[in-house]
Amino acid sequence: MNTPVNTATHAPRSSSPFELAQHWSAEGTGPGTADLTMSDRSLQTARWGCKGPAAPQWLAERGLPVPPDYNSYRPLATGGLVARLGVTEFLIESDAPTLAVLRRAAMPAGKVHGLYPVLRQEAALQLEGSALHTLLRQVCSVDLQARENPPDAVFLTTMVGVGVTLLWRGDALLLWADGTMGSYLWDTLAEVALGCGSLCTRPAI
Amino acid sequence: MPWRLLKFAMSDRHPEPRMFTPHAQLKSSYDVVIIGAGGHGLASAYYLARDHGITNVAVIEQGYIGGGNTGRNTTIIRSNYLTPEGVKFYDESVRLWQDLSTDFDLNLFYSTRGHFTLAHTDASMRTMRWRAEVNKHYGIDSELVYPDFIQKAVPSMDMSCAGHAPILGALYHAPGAIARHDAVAWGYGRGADMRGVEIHQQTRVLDILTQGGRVTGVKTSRGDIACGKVLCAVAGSTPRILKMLGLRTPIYIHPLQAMVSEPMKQWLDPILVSGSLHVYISQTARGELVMGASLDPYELHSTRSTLDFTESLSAHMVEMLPQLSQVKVVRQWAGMADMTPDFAPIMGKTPVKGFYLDAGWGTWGFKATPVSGKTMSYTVANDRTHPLIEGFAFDRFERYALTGEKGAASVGH
Amino acid sequence: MKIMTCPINGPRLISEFTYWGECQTMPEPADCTDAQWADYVFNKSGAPGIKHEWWCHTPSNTWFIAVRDTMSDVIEKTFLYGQQ
Amino acid sequence: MASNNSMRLPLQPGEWLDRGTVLPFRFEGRSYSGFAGDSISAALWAAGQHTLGRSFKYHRPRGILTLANHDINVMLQTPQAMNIRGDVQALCAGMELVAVNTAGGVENDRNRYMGLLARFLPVGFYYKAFHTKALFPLWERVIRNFSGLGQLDLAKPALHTPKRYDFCDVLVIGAGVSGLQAALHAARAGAQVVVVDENARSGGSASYQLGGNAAALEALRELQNAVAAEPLIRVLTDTTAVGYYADHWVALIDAQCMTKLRAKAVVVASGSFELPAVFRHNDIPGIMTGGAAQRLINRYAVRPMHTAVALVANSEGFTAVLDALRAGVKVAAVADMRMQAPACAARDEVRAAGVRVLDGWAIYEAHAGDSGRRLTGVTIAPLLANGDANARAGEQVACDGVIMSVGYAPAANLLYQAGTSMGWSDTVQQFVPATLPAGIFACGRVNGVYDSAAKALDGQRAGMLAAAHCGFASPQLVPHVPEALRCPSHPWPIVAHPQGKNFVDFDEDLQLKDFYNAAQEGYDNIELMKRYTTNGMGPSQGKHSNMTALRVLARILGKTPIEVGTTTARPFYHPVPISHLAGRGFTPERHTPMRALHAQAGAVWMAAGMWQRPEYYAVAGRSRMQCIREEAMNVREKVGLIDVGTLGKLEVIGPQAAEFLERVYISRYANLAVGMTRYAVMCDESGVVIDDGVVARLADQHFYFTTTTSGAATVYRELSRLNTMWRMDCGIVNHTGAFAGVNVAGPQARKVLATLTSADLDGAAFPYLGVREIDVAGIPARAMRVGFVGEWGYEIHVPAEHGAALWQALMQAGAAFGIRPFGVEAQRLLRLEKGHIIIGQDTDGLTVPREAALGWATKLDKPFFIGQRSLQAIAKRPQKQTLVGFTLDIPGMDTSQDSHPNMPSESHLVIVDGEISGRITSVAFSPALGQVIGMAFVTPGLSAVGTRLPFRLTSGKMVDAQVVALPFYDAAGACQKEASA
Repeated sequence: MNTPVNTATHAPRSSSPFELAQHWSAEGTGPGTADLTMSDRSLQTARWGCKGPAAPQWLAERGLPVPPDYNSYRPLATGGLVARLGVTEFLIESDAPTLAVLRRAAMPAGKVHGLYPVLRQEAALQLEGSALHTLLRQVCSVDLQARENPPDAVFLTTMVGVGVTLLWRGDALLLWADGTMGSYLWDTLAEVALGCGSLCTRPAI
Repeated sequence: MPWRLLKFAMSDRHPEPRMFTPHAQLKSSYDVVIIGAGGHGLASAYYLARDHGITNVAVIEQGYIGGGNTGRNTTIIRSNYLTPEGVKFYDESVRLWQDLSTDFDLNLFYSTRGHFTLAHTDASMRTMRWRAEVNKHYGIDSELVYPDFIQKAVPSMDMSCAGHAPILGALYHAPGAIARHDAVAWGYGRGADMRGVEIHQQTRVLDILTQGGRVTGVKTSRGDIACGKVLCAVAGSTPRILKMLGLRTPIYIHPLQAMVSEPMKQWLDPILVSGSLHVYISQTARGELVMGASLDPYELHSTRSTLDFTESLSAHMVEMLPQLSQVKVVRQWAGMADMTPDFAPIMGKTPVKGFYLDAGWGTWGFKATPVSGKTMSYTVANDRTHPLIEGFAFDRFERYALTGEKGAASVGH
Repeated sequence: MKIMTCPINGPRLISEFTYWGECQTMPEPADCTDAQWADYVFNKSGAPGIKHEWWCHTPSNTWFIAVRDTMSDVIEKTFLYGQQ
Repeated sequence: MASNNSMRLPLQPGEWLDRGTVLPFRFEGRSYSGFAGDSISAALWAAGQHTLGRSFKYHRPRGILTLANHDINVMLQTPQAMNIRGDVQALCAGMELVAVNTAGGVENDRNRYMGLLARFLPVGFYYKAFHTKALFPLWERVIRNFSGLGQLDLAKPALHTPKRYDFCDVLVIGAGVSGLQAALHAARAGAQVVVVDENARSGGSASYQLGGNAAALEALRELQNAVAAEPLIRVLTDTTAVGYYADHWVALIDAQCMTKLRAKAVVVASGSFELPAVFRHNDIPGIMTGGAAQRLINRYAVRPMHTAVALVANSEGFTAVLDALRAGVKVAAVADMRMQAPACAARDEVRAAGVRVLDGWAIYEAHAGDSGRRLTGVTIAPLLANGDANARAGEQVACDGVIMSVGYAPAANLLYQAGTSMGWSDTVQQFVPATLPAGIFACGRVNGVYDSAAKALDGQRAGMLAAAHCGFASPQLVPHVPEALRCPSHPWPIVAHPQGKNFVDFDEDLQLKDFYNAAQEGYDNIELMKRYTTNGMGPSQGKHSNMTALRVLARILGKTPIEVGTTTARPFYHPVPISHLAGRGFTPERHTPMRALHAQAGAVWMAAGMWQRPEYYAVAGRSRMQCIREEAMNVREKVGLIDVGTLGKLEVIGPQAAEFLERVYISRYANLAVGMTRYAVMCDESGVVIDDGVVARLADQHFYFTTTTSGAATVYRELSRLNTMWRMDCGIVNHTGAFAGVNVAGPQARKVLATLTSADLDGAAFPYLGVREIDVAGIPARAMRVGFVGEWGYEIHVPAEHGAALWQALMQAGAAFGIRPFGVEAQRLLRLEKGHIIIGQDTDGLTVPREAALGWATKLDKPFFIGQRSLQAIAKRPQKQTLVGFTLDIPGMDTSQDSHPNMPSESHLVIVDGEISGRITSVAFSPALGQVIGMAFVTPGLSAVGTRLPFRLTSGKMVDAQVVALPFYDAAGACQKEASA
């Protein structure tokens, strides 16, 4: 009873549950030349989360870099990251095996006092390009490029009516939103982006 | 050319007498003090004097006549409510409305335009049918209509609302009307003034004096007044006044905003309300479009304007009426709505003897102006609750006897 | 648009927040009268003033207390429940 | 007839024209041409066209008045747009313009006779007549036909313009000398600065008020270059700041879009409105303000008139006269309303030029020829001590134009909106900021500073302080701005006349006497006067009339302007197109991961809040209702599959998880066995039913529970708040979007699932109401034995990314068993057959559990739950209504049809003895039972089984139903659970 429910690597997965795929490269411009490139990362990296008063300590004990500040993140050597959402909630992107270990350690829910596993099924996007500033000015009320923003900041805000989690990785903006809003968000951002210049949409590589 | 206007042509001096007599100071005592010279307060004064022969009355107003919600609402008049008590009450109001211009010999521009409450979901279709059935039961001209009927009335409307909220039908209320809001207060004010009622503007109530749980007078910024009866009709200021008496009610204050366009040639006959899109619109005799939406989301005792109000209202308006894109908005404003949990007013006697309340008017007070004056003047004059307002009693909440009007006020206009 | 400062997420447009209402203290259900309970359930201190209110930053589901002047709309301070 | 350009001047030093680009256009059917850079009014004036519009009420000919962006004498219509303001609207090639609100054209407007009726139309005339009940509708139609300006193109499609957010440290509103200086000094302190100006170019009055001296432009050019060279400054011209909102949030409007700019400090350098003087016939085309004449000359290179009479009360007036002289205008006389005008260079220059200047004189009245369309001359007369003119001592002077320069009102709209309290300055005779809110600064004319050197200093001061407010180094030395020595505004720029027609408000055709009469009628309060006279209610919102009206009222009341006070200045400062406010309009939509599969299966979508759900699956040749009934029957007879992924899916985890649920739901959960589920109803504090769902206990400290689709977000938020307050040892997780969910139900459901899982589905191993975590088609799943639709069924939840795969697997596995997807409508029918309520349909905003037959679920003896105390109080009171089931036989009903004349609908009423005694909440024809079934709220007296319920249909026809026991279908529940259970 109570085996962990989560992304099991052996399980069949539909190409993209968020139906972003059907719009890929609809506009045809190549990533190199486009003013804006929008990538679907939803299925490219494994994702898991947890929250609760015990979460920071518990993650630290498992050797993960716990961002000391609320709403900040730390990159992982493996290329993933640990994002601290608010006070005691964490979003972790890493390779499937690493996450499987964490998941097993956390399950069954309630086993670790004060730790609550969170199934992460977000639509995950990546935005980059010269027109990104113009796009953001139309869809986000937070000044993501303000002088005073720390480089490792995580933003929880809304975009075109959808709650989003945002952070900068270099010049690229990473974005997570509820998967059931994925196709709306993708379509809407693509539409706005096209008004800002040429657009390339693609699966993340 | 009506003869009345000939007077102006004939005489070199302006023939009109003063509408409101100025009073240098307050008397030391009155039979009744009415707080608030808005439509409700002045209507109550008018009927107290006209129907009950009580003329030793002072109406105390902190600002100017009709300067509160009377002059800030979007002037919609209808009676297609949901509950029996609501329907009977507003129906009487509409009956009174239709004769006011003649009673006052003042044109209120009472204009019957027809009122559509659009339904975009089957849930709201159920509510509209419910209202229609209750209305018809009490003889109100009100029916559930379908898209073809609506499209005929407003050919330029996008029935799919940009594909976001297709219109499934509407509650159509043929007697739905609009009127010149300021003039209502002026008419009642002049009528009361002519019958000896004193209207004191720029006079602020500082305290209400009581003795042994009964009203004895009112302390104002222009001196104290002795009186045995006080009627409070101050809408957004109600909680502030009640606090003086230590009375608690469920009334909470949220701003209600509206905006008006530049004048244009007439094209919109009926009044349109959409519950789901939270918008309503009508065209005035001057040709302006008056538009409103639902309440602001949090408590505020101020009439400040917000930009996001005009943004969401405009976005929804354009979905319904695409041609509005090119229309320009000249002005936005706000009023303070005194809301209740069951979307019905709180009227009549209170735990304090001699203190009568006419409040909880939220977004539906304008249309009730005449009947509130009628029923409150009766209640004050006889110290007996008028039958039409028994359902709106002060103590209904502690009795868990709320009225079921909530369903009718998807967007309360 | 008005700015509300979430104790965790910082200053944001007030449209990112959900207003709940004034903080109330619940009377002990067992030893209060029906009328006292109804007063708690329905009645409000509706007069303008400086009030402690529940607000939620919706994107992050962060509940906190805002001390706000309901006349001037000036937000004096915000803090997490229990931290003041 | 082609137009000349008779009034066009040779190249002017500061002109805005691109003479290389000629723009042909048409006005009222006649051809004209102008240059790129012309405004519409300027181009028409250059062509000698003087009647540019007709007034609102009397349809009097109108020309150029102020040319300052609020001049609504000229409101135009093109096939594309209405209410175009000709004064500053840039001319475009091929424009097809007509004046608004005329009958038969601007030259011979058939409505001009309205002017003759003026005597019959006193202030507030429409309150005074037309209201005989029988006749009003007729009058109203007449009035409605007269009213209104432009014609709205009803066929015009929606325009979707983007909206932008922007940010800066210091926003400067107004790019005149003081504004540019402010920007420069804020930027030099390190601030990021945005400067906006509604005009096509920066410079403000310095760019046209030249006093005949082109060299005056050099200083401005230097300033403009310095600003352009400053990297921290962005200058946005053709951009209007239309509204100030809380926390320095300012709406900027340009031709393309709205920008919502957040600043840390705002400098208001918005200048002033020049006010027309009030005298008889002051609206005849050719009579214009000094600013208008100077804009014509120095911006558009247009000679305003051939011969002018100037009416002045300030030195600005003399600069206008000098500009006019340089433009070749003959100035017949200058009437200076001041008794002793202070010395001033421009004035001396005018005298030196041999122009006749009369101190203490004014224009008494203007004279028109050509049926009011052309100014022929004015009568000037000496002023008496009381401000009236001594007409008898007057003389007539021929002229075709008048230059009025008698005073200004501050363009303080945004200052008022920001909450500035204004004071009155006798020195400059205008309102000036007394107390500015934090972060708001004012400079230049709006601050009462008129002399150019002082304006520059005032701008520097404001810019430095604004930067300091943003946290940049406080300036060592803030310049001192010298006190004003002269008064730019006349305290009484008004000349009474027995015959009136001396206009105060040009928008609304309001004459001086209207204000006296309004006051006489008792409207002697600035707000009442506005509302009664409609002063300031026109398109320009009183920008050229409010101050004059206030002066009139002050004189009537014997008060000072500050005592009289102003009306509230609200947004917008300038009209804003709804397209700009609306922007794109974002409407978020939610879809489950099975979206594409539903579409393939022919789903007809319905909105459920933000969600899009399949209402039913269309089948060729079948009506909507047939499809729904067949989907339902397929569940009863074989097996169906429905997407329930929109349900709220929450978890509560921790030692106090069970206790938490007991406090928020009305039933018990502490005693719920691990591996079992239980129905859950939620009430609010007043005991009203607000949500329901199913609670599943996955482990001792781990509960998984569902909420209604519409309730998910609010329930999660409120539970989070409660736990923040209660501090219980448990955590809540919202998995609504993270899990996909389906319900596979029907006699064959178990067989279908068996083919996909190794789990033991035997009734003993996996009993009714049980929950198990099993693999389905290799996907880890949470499966619940539920009975919502009344058949053997499993609700299966899997991570969203596997949702589509799960659906496909079940459809494939089910094919052999005749599986069909079913939609929301079929589910509503099936649950009705089982007598299950839907919150919000079978309950309303006041329903308490006992009324909705949920008394059994309510455990009033629990220690505590939300709503419990209220329900205890309510329990002592008589019940108002009860939800009952009913059946209704309609002989010979054609079930292939969606409806039947005798078929009642939801919300039809129960009428007993002429009283409303109930209401239908749900009703449908049940194919399984072959009759109409439903639920209704009825008064308790009607609730007994067997009671006759008379329903009134929309048609008024009465039909009788019978109260029956619930559920309608399979009362024993034999279909949904093993016999043993």
